[in-house]
Amino acid sequence: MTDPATFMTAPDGEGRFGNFGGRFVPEALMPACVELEEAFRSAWSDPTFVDEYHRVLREFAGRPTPITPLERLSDKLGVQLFAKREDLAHTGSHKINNVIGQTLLTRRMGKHRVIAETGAGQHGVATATAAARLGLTCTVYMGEVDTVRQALNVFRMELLGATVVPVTSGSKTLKDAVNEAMREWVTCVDDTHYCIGSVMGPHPFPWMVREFQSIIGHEAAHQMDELGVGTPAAVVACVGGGSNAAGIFAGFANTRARLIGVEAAGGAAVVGGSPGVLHGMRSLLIQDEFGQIKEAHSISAGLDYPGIGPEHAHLAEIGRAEYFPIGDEDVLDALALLSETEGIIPALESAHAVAWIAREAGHLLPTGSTVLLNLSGRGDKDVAQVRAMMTEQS
Amino acid sequence: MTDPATFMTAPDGEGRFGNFGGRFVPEALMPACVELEEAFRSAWSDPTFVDEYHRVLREFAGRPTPITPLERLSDKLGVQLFAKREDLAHTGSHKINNVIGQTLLTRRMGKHRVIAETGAGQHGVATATAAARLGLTCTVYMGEVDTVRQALNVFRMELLGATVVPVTSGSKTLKDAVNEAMREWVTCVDDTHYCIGSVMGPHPFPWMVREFQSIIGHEAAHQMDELGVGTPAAVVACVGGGSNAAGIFAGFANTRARLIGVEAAGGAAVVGGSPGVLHGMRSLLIQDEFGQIKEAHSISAGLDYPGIGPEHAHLAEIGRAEYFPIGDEDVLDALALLSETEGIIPALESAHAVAWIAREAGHLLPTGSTVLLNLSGRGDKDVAQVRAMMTEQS
Amino acid sequence: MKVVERDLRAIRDAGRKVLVGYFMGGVTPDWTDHVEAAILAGVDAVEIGIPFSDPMMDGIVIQQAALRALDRGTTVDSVCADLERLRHTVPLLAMTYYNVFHHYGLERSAGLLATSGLSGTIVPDLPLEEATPWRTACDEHGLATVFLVAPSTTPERVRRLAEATEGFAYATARMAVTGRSSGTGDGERVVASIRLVSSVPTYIGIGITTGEQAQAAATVSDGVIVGSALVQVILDGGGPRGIEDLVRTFRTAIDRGTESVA
Amino acid sequence: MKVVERDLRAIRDAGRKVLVGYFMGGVTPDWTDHVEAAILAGVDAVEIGIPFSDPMMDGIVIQQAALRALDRGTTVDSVCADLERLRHTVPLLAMTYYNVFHHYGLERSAGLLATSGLSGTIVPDLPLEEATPWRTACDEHGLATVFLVAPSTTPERVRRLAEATEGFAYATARMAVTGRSSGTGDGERVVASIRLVSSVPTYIGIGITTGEQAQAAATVSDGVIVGSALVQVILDGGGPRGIEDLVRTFRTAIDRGTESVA
Ligand SMILES: Cc1ncc(COP(=O)(O)O)c(C=O)c1O
Ligand SMILES: Cc1ncc(COP(=O)(O)O)c(C=O)c1O
Repeated sequence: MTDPATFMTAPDGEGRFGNFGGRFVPEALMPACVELEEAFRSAWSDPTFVDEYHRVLREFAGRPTPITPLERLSDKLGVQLFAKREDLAHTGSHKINNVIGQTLLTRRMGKHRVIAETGAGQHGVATATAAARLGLTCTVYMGEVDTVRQALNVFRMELLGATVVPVTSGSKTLKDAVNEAMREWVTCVDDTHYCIGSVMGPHPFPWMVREFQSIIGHEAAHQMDELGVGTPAAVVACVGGGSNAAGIFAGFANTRARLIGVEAAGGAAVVGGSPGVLHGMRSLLIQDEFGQIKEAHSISAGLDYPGIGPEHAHLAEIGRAEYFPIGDEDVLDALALLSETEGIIPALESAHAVAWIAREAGHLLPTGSTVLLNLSGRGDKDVAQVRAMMTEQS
Repeated sequence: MTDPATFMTAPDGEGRFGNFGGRFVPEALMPACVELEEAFRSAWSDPTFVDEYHRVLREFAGRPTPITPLERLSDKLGVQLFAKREDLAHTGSHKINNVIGQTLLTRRMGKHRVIAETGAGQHGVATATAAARLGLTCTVYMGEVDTVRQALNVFRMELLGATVVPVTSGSKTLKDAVNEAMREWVTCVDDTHYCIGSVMGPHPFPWMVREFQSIIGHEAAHQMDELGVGTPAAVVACVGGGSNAAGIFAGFANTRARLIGVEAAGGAAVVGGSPGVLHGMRSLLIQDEFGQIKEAHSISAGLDYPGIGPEHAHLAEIGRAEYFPIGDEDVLDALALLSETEGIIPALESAHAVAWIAREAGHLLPTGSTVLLNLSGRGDKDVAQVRAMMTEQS
Repeated sequence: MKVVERDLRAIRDAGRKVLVGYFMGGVTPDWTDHVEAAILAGVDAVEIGIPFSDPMMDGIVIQQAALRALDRGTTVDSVCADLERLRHTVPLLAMTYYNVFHHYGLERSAGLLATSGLSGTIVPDLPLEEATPWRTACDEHGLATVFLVAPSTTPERVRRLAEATEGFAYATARMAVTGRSSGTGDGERVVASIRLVSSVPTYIGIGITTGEQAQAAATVSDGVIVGSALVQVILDGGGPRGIEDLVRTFRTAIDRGTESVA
Repeated sequence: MKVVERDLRAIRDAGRKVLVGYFMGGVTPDWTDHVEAAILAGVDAVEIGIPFSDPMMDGIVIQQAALRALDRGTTVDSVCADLERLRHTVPLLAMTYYNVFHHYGLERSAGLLATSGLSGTIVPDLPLEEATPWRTACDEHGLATVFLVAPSTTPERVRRLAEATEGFAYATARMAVTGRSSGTGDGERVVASIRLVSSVPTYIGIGITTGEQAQAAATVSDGVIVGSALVQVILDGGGPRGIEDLVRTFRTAIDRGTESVA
């Protein structure tokens, strides 16, 4: 391991985090990616922009989100557990942090429209929300299968003034929605920004999204100090594309905290994947022996992504962060556990992190150690699904 | 109007706000009401209790909730509009403020169980949440009709470890759930606290719940100052039982702000009701010519209550607050308006307040005046219903 | 001391236990026939329920009766009008929730009740602290106001309630609404607490559903109040005959109890 | 200069416009018959698609063809094996997405392609900045790497792309993926920008679906690339005969254009 002060800095000139990242996009999109990178660099070093980003997070999105000491669950598990409450952010997850940054940047670039991909709809709803606030036109690409499964989220986006386009290509789910959004972006890149929903895609997206999400980690580090706890022994977050994990890791990358990413077993790009190129980036992907991308399968739509952000691939490779899979069967139990001991119904995504903590307390997480859980979202969106599954089980 | 410094103080020794309030309960419950009043007085003047109440609101419930300047809607309506964001509080509405206070009080009284009534389920979910956090046993009474209409909220409460009891008496809706909770309370008052969900019921509930909700108004007054806006010309809140309205009014009662309560037209106890005695209080009620209580009918389950808290009846009588009805037909439009102009999907309840503002901007609300909207809750819980209604309409 | 109390004290003085029966006004077209049957079979006083939409102190049986009565269009006026055809020799007390009188007008309600032959009222959601306006109206028309004493009532409140109650003190046997559970519960203790501070006749109610329970309760008090058990017979279509039979069972039971003690 | 570019320059020098046809490897069992038919009917070069699960630069037609090919179990190996039975006289270029080669191994991929008779590659999601490892592998095996130039490409990038591309420069006529819209769009402008800085043969592709469009595009460039229009024929079950007919239409159109200019 290298000197701790060097983790999670900006990527290199090619947008690489070690061996991962880069910019694998059609020539038609290269100028837009370059323009975006420049715009982001300029905005992110402009106090006016940064101040407005923070003001909107505070006044509109409800930041800072609190850290909740999970007292009863701590007693039960024998570790000292704290939750960073992204479930309390506007629209119900950390996704809002990123879209506020990107929509402000869109306006700054003089563009008046955003497009986005969405799986279950969380990022789509967040994008539609941030777009509505600024009066930007918004189109969301969503796999046809998901538009049916998540009809209420489709309606939510429509209420927010967005147009939802069902994607009928490929497996008709999230990864195809990304493909389709990219295809669309090619046609309208002049006046439209593609608001990617996680730390993925071509440079500068993985870096930019991490920067917009790092507010989570910076707040959390400060709050843990204020609580008198200081640096936790471990920081645990679920990983789909990896934006909530990257966001909270950013606050602790240069401390002694262990950084733990929890993947869905059916979409575990670190544990079960291999290097590959998809959606504009070189990263770890689940693919078959011929390099065809596999569909991810998880109980939680938000983790149903066959890849992981390139910076995570890098952090895994250098050993700064560790990644573990959690199977669907443990997720429901974890969701119920947090609900009944703490009065917080987590998103199925976040419940993966809870499940890992519940399993590893007393093992990989030594008894008595302090653990910071990133509670990336609330479970309201999942309650109907959980009910159906629990009814089936019993 | 009397000296402004005298509004919204504690009720008199009989628990009256002017001609309203009191304690109309069976003898069996009198000792519990007296005990509760004493416990509340003692707790509320005990810095240890008050500090813990504030700590839990901060660390668990996400307070302070922000005030969002609604810039685009302001432009549209010609008034300067601000929203107090109770929709960002844990569980999605202001209801959490009250239940945190009452569950802490329950523990302080040495009781280990709470019961609650609920209509659509918001207060039930909030109570189950706060109970889970403290490890209190929780039983929620819910009209059978509502358990069917709001099956997901029933499941949510169950996830949180609560038992939901369908109430089959009377109209099988909210007011019957209150009756049933009272009936049950009689049988278990020794070890059980009845956690009422609004500023209603026998003394000390209307006062106590207002006190627990007044955090909304106190925060808001401070935040409006911080924003450099100061006292708004009007403070607007929807009114079911009246707890969110009482909470925000409390911060502005002794200012020049107009206090506006917006009732559902189908449950307008101030405009369409008359004095009566129900659920332990003397207040304004919707009743027929023989004093039989009528069922309220509103698009929003949270406003489906045939009465109003006694302090509101008093504020209406002395003219310190004004109450207006809004019909169902205007509520859907208001919900869509706030969603698409500001990226905030309000609860149907809160959309009543939005609808009134949209209607009265330029009329009762002079152009250019500052208006503070209490956004009591988020609309996620209502999206399925709204979708069905909008589909029907079109 | 109002007439009704004098009468009820007299019964006690005669060594007889009092049986009070509860009937819901307007529950059937011929509801007064049930009351007559009960009087015939030996009740010493009758509570006449006036239905209310939200009967907070009542369990399922009386709730159903109230709903049925309301569906039939029953009002204070109609109950009082029906009472005109009731031949009765025992005191009648109106039992309902406060809003009914509050809405009708306190003064007007008391007047109507008095002229309709009622001699008192029981209003379970009107505690002592809130009762002054109603008691004033009742006083004006010679109506007694009966208060309930619960197992949870503190000694200090027992004293005030026993002092305030007129006609009799209603000792609730259990912490429960009507018709929920059965048995004499804490009745004996409640009665004892009242007797400690007052000589007012004290009857046990709430939960008395069988002759044995009635007998047990009567043994430790001045009488018993039977409600849901009677109303259930009517809801089941039992008719005046069913009421007569059931009342006789209770009557016999409490009289036997008295004899065995005597 | 690699062989393929010398050949293509020679065609231009001969005053003839180049027609490039795209075919999806493995889309049908007899897919090479379509390629042969196209060659017979006059294409000057062929792009051989190797199917990828996530074809980011392709519209619905080529997506469907890729899906069909994948369902049939098509792989780099199978496409190359099929090519053994293809009698061809014109250059073949592999077209696919980078992950296919990345996963198979760059060195291994380039070697296989070269031994299978391919003379170059087009990888639309591999921009110049990321291409070095692949170009190195291709160089080793004599494969040309073709780059695309888009309407959005800046002059400075046009220069670098024109310098780097081998065989020809692929001028995309519009800001769109394959098979989306039709017409020559910005093709002329893109070609002009390339010609400003390079003498590399420059063909217009993306959106050429009719003979007229092909003729117009060929007039302002060195040739045209036709993809979705041909693939659609195969998806519709058109067979080698259908391909032959359509290729002849394009051939005639661009040749006529040349004559009319000459
Ligand atoms: C609540 C929640 N957590 C986590 C994720 C996964 O995304 P990421 O890994 O980018 O944080 C999602 C995606 O929708 C989500 O909604
Ligand atoms: C969001 C919301 N607002 C308002 C109300 C009405 O209650 P109150 O008038 O007590 O604020 C409810 C009740 O469920 C609610 O859920």
